[in-house]
Amino acid sequence: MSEMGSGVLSGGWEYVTAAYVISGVILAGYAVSVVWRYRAELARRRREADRQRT
Amino acid sequence: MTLQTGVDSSPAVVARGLSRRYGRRWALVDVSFELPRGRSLMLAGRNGSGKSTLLRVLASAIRPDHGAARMLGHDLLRERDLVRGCSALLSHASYLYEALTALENLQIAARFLGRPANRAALLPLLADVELDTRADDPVQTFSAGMRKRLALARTLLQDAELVLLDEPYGELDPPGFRLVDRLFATLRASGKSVLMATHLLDRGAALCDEGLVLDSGRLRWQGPARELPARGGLDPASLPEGGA
Amino acid sequence: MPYAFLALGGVLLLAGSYIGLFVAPEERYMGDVYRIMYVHVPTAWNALLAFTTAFVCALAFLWKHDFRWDARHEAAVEGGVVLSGLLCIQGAIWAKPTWGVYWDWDPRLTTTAVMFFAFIGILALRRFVDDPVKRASWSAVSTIIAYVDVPIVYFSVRWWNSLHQMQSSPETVSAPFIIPLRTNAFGVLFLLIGLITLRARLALLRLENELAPPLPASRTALSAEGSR
Amino acid sequence: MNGLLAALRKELLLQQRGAAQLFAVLVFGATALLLFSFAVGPNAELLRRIAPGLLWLALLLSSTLTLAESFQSEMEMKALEGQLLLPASPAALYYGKALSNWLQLTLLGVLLVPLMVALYDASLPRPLALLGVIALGAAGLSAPGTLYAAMTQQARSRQTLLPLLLFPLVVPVLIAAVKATALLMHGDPMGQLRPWVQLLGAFDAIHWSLCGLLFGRVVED
Repeated sequence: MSEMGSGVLSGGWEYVTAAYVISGVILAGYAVSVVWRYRAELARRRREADRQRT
Repeated sequence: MTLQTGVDSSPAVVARGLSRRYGRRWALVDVSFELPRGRSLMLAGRNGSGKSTLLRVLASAIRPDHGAARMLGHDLLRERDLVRGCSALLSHASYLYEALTALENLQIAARFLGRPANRAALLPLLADVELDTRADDPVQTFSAGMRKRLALARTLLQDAELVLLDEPYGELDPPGFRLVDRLFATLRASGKSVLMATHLLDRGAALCDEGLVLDSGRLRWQGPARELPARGGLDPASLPEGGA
Repeated sequence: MPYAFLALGGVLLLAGSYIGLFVAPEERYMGDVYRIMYVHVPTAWNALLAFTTAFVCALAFLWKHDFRWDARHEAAVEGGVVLSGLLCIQGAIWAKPTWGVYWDWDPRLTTTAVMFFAFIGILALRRFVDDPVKRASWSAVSTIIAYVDVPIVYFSVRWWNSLHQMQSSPETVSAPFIIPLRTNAFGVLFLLIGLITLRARLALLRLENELAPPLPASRTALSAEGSR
Repeated sequence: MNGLLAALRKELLLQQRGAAQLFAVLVFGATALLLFSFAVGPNAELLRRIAPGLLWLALLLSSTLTLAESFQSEMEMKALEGQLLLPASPAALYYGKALSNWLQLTLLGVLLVPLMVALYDASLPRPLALLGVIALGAAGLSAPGTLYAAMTQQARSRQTLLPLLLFPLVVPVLIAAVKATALLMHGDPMGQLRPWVQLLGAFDAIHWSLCGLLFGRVVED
C-alpha cells in the first residue's frame, strides 16, 4: 500500500481519517453531553418548582 | 497577644446572627446572644436542635456560614488561634486515641499546650475525674462513661477561660453526675465562663445563670436559667414565641 | 452566550479541518500523516489551557471561598480530562505510522497520560465526597498539587526516555501550514470556553440543589459579614 | 517548633502501639515481591535486571496501606480535630505525620532489600548509597501520600481513592528511584546517578513545602 520512494512517508490516510473522526466524535459527544445534562437539570428544576406550586 | 484595652473586660461571648448549614439543612439559623465574662449559660433543646452545632461553631471547630462572634474579645473568624487558645470544648467525639493509655492521651495534649507532661503533673487531673487507678490502661478497655471522664479531664487540662461542655452528663453514672457538678462549681469559682448543653433541665438550671432554648436551629427563648424547668424546657410548643 | 461560543467553535473547527485535510500541501518528510497535527496540536494547547484554568480556579476558591469558583473548577477539570484523553488517542494514532508503535513514551504524550489519570482521580474524589465544602477544598488542593507536579513529570519522563529522542515536529512556519493550525486552535478554544461556561452553570445548579437555600436577609446588622 | 516536637512525640507513641501493623505491611510487601517473580517467570537474568523496579513497586503498593492506616486513629474519635482546637498548628501536625510515615516507609524499604537480594539474586555493591535513595524515595511518597490519606480517610470508598490520587502524582518518584537503584546495583559507568538523585531531591523539596502549606485546608472546616 505504501510505496517507499524518496524517504517521504506516503499514504497513511487511514490514520488521518481515524484521528479526525475520533476527535470529532469525542468533542461533539462531550458537547452534546454537557448541553444535555444542563438541559436535563433545568427541566428537573422546573418540574420541582411546579410541584411546589401545586 | 492583643494589646487592646477592651479585651480583658470584654464579654465571654458576643454572637451575632450565627448560621451554619449541613448540606441541604440549616442546622443553626441567625443565633445572637451575649454572655458576660464569668457567667454560665445553659443550652437546652431537643436532639438535633442545633446545640452541638452552636458549641462547635463557638469553639471554632466549624465555621459559621453567616454571622460573626467575638469570644473574650477575639474575633471568631479572623483570630481563630486566639479563640482556640482561650476556649476548651468537650465534644461528642472524645478526641482520644483508642490504642493509647489514659495518661498518654493527656500527655499528648499537654505537650501541644506546652505544659509539663510528666506523670506527676497529670495524675492529679486523672484523680479529679476518678481515673487515677486506670491511668495506664488503654482507652479501648474503657467504658463509655470512663471515656467521658477522660475527655472531661482533657478539657480541664486546657485550663481555658471559656469552657464549652456538650452533654457533660451523657453516659455518666450517678457518681459521675456529682463529679460534673463539682467540677462545674470549681470552674465557676475560679471565674471561668461556661456554656453547657444538656437535657437535664433541673440540674442545669441549678448550676447556670442564663438559659437559652434552641429549636430547629433557631433561638426560641432566652432568660434566667432557673425559669427554664418551669417553662417546660424541652417542649418548644409551650414556650412563648420569639422570647427574650 | 455559551451556545454562540459552541457554534463558533464548531464552524471554525470544520473550516480549519477542511483546509488542513484538503487544501494544505503535503509535508516534506511525513507526507499526509502530518495532517493529524492540525487537530493534535490545538487539542494539546487547549488541554494545557484547561488545566491551567482549573489551577487558577482552585487557587481562587481557596482564596475566596466562593462556590462559583468551585463550579468553574469542576468544569475546567472535566474539560481538561476530555481533551487530554483525546490527546492521548490522537498521539497514539499518529505514533503508529511514524514510529511503528502506538505508544512511544514520548515525554509530552506520557506527561499527558499522567495528567489524564491525575485529574480523573480528582473527578473521582469529587464523586466520593458528599459534603460540598470539603469536596470543594479537597479537590482544589488536589488540583494545585497535580498541576505543580506536571513539569516534574515531564522532565523525569524526558530524562528517563532520553535514549531515542526524536521530537520530530513538522515544519509549521510557512503560511499554508499556519492557517489551518490557528483556525483549529481557536475552534477548540471557543468550544472549550462554551463548554466550561455551560458545565460550570450545571455544576452551580447541582450545588444549589445540594446546599440549603440562602437564608432570607437577616435581621441583625453584623450578619452580612460572613465567612462565605 | 514546640508544636512539631509535640507532634513528633505523639507519632512516636502511636508507632509504638502500631508495630504489629508495620509488620503486617512488611509481610504484604514481601508477598508482592514473591508474586512478581511468578509473574515474570524463573528467568534469573531478567529478574536481576528488573529487580529495582519490582522493589519500588512493592514499596509503592505497601505504602498505601501504611499511609491510610496512619490517619485511621486520628479520624476515629476525631483526635486530630481535638489537637487543632488546643490549638496545634496544622503544619506541625502534618510534618509530624509525614515524618513518621517517611520513617516507616524507609524502614519498610530497607527491610525489603534483603528479600529482593535473595529472591532475584541482585547484587548490592553500595548499601549506604542505596539507603540514601530509599530514604529520598520514601520521602517523595510520604509527603503527598500523607496529605491525600488525610482526605481519603474521611471519604467514601477510601481504599480505591488513595492510590487513584497518589499513583499518577508519584510517577517521577518511581522513575527516579528505580533508575537510581538500578544504577547503584548494576553499576554506573556514565555517572548518571547524580541527576536522578537531584530529581528526587527536587520532588521532595517541592512537595514537602507545598503539602505542608495546603494541609490546613484539608483538615480545617
